[in-house]
Amino acid sequence: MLLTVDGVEKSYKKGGMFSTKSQLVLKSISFECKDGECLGIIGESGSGKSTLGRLILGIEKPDQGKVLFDGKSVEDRNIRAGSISAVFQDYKSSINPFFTVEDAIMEPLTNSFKDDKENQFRVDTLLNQVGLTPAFKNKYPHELSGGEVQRVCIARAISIEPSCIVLDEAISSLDVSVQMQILTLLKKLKGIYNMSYIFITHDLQAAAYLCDRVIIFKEGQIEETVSIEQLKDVQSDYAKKLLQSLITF
Amino acid sequence: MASYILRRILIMIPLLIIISFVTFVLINLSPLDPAEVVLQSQGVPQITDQLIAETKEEFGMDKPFLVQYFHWFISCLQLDFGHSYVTGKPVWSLIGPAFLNTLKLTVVSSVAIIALSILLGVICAVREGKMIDKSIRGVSFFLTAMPSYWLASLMILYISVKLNLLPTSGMNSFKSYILPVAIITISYAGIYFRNVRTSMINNLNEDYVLYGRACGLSEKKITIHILRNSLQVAISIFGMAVPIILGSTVVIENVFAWPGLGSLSIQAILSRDFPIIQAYVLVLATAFVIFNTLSDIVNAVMNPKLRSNL
Amino acid sequence: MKFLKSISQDKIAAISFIVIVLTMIIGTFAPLFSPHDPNGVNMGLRYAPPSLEFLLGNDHLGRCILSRIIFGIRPSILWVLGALVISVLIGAVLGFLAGYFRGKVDAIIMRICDIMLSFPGYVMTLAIIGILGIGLGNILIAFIIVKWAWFARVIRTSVMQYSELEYVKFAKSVGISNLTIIRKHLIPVTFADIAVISSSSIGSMILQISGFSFLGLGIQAPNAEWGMMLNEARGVMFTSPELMLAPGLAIILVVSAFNFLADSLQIILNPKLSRTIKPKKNSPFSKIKNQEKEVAG
Amino acid sequence: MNLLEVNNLKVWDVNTGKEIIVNSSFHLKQNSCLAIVGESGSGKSVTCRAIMKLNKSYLRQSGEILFKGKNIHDLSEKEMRKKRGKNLCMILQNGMSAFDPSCVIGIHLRETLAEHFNWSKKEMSGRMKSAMESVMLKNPLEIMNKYPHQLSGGMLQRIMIALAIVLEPDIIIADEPTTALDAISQYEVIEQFKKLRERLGCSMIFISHDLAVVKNIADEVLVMKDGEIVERGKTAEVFSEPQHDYTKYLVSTRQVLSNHFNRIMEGEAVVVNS
Repeated sequence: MLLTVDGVEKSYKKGGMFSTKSQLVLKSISFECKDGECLGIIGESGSGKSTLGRLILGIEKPDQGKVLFDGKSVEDRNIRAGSISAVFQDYKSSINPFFTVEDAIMEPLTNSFKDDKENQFRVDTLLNQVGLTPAFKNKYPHELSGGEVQRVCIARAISIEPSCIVLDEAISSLDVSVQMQILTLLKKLKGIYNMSYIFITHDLQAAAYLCDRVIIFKEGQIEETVSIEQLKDVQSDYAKKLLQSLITF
Repeated sequence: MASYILRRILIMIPLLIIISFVTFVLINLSPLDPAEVVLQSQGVPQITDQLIAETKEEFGMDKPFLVQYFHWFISCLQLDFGHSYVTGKPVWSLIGPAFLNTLKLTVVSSVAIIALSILLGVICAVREGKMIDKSIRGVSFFLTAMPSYWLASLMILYISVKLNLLPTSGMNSFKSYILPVAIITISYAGIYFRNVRTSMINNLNEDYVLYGRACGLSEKKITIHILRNSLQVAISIFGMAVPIILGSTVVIENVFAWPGLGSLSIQAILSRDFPIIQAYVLVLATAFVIFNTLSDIVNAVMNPKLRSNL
Repeated sequence: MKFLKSISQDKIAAISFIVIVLTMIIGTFAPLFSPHDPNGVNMGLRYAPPSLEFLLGNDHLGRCILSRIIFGIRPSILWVLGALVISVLIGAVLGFLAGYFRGKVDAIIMRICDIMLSFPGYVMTLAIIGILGIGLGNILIAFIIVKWAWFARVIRTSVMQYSELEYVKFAKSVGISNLTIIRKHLIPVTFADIAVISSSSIGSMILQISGFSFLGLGIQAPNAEWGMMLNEARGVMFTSPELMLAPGLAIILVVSAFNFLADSLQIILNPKLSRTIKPKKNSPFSKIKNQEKEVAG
Repeated sequence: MNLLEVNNLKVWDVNTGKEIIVNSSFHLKQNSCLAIVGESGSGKSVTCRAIMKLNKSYLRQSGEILFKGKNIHDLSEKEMRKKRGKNLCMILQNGMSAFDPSCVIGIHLRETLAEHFNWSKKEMSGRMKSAMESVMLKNPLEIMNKYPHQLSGGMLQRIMIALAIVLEPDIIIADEPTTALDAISQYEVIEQFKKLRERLGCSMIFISHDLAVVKNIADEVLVMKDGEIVERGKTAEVFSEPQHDYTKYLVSTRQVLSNHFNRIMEGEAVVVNS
């Protein structure tokens, strides 16, 4: 078992300094993600799915429960290093504006592998793999389009050959046609590296395209977990309504 | 809402206690022995160890620190801040009237600042990037870079002495207010009108302005909506401005010989009259906290989004 | 280098920058630049108008005004800059600790800041001067004590905003150490913010300190300081008002240069701003000028 | 007859001289729904705002925009204002920011109606109430006394539709009205748009980047790219047999996703991630 989320809860303070209210964002969440599995987490904005993403990545600590990676807590950054990685939504801020594409990809690489020359070579290979050319190496993020930035981010994420990548709304701020290119790319890379994906999104169709299994999330709780083949036979009311409301092409 | 206001007021109590404690500690951090200071400021020619011991006993300085603080705190609650080292008069009889005078100057100036800032802010925002906007901002830049005491001195020289239009100093009639208020307004309005301008311009770019126009609302109605929203920001800024001005009229009061806290405190600092300094800090810090709380409350009442979050 | 290049494209910023650099050079090497001894009394030249030898004339004691202005740069500008740098450094260290690590450290630092900030800055400065005694050194110490909390607060906000950015989140999630993240990702971007904050506070600090000197709380005679010179000129204001001119204009020139530079820096150092022109909302600086410019000294 | 005719519309930025709309001509027939699709930055929104004459002041426009045969460029600002809302009604993307955050919703509605009709206060509330009920908003009177932040995006969107119902405009211009919504509200809002067309029989310009939504609602479609119209025609035809390469590309990428999804929903055995 690769990733285990066990009874996780998280709440945030609401309002200003003088407010005592707090809002429960996640309520006793438990699930598992197997090696090489692609797990979708579907939810509307504000359903707490992005908070869950941050907890899985160890950026935040849960109030209760555990997030385990191969049985060890992800809060320890040495557990995360080299085995877990991420791609985020906002492509405008996903690369340090002072970094070139090469710097950005090298950052996790030098953290995991020390051999500098080999790393240089890896950057070229990675850029090719995500459909860019090595000529992109010296560009700055503001010179790239949204789709190109996301490709660089994917290259950066796979550079350390992690066993799991969290994709937090990774395609949501892109144009629809570019979304499709990125999805195809992700599918291709999965074939090469055999990583597992945790694909957090509000777009059920995109999730259905990429994932083996989806968790339907509502108001901080898991409504239903269903494998893609059984998607048409969902049980819960919310999931049924969600499927009904889809406007298909 | 009521519970928010109550909470906000209740939280002032520990804050004020901490403030009083810090004020008390501050004076005791002085590198000089307070008893020695007393004797020095009374002009005692020869300070002997015995005299120091006697003075200590007289002022209760031989008691443990916390006991001293407690006594002082209790008497402060009764507006008894002790006696001036120099003149021996009760501190409150000096601070009280002076505070009132400073408050008068502050209130009049604040009203002038608010009126001028809103006027200029609106003009500049509506004419953003045009000549008038640029020139107003340019002039304000130089005015804010000008030392106010310098400007004040020049005004006294030309308007009061050479043209003999206004009194040079003191606080006798409404005429005495004109120059100090003008100077304070000039040095502050330059900053605050920029705030009004920025928040108006931000609002002009909001979607609700576009939708209002798309619905055919008249420009007058739209301007009222924009003003309403930008003034919210402005009000909270002004709420902070009043106590800041209250605490910083020192220089202007000094130039115009205004019988306020500023003049009193400079005197006290020069003669190291600690009880007065202590009371001065305490009174202004209290006013500062009260005004800040008030502006927070007004802000919360005005802004529906804040209000419903409480 | 990039910084100098972008500054040279903005005329006002370039001029301001040159004025400031020149002032600092002249102040640092004051003995080289000043034509006379700033404290040399010459009763024969009292109130003398400008001449070839004394370009700005002489004061009520016949001292060379130009030399006094040049030597006055040190306490009026350079020392103030020093005090600013120290309080910004204190503020930056605490602001980074609080803003990056959050949690208990944050809570403690912020509570202390809250208490510091619940005293009106000007009053606190006066009180500290009252206790320590008058003198420029004490004014500067008072300034450092009073200002750091405010810098810490603003820098914390800035650090917190940047820590939320996706590239910092990425670096955290792939297990890069906190020190590396702060060094490589946060310091470069917050540096711009810190530069803007500091440059916009320096103008009001110069004004405030000259104000204290004007009141006679600062540097003691016969040393030259601009506010002090104005204080001396005030004594003879009605008979020779021209003595107020040179130090007053010197202050206005330097303070406006700093203010203009601060404004331009805000645009230059923020690539987003310069492209869209529309000011960034909720920027940590929006409050700066209200809180900071407590008085035009 | 064409209700709206746009001939050689050009929009450019005065500061940079950049052309945002190169040269676009199109028309809107009575009772039809025209969709403008394209990716972000293709000039969809600018086109609509040009029709309303509501672009930012640094954008200038030229060409002819004929509304009922009359060029709106010849109208004075005052005459144009009378047309906005009453004849040309706009619906924005983000309801949260489209209403003044410090006023209750009702104030905006009442001010708008007062601008165009001489109705009494009671009549206004009455008409708004029934319009809001018809777009499935419960407790309309209560909603009118709420602030925008107290309502959801979907509700605000439906309030804008309800206002359009009362105003009975000739043309409704909807600028990405469903983009900011979650799936369920998106569905509900689209349903209301369809009903609105049936009910008022008005013409509509519908901007979207979501081809599925467009296919669902529009009769005709314009495809824009970099400020130019690259393809136009009946929705069904454009989507089934796209001519221009760009349209082909847009349609085909969308189809991959849909086909995959439809196969899953039809229960065919899908080879998932071979």
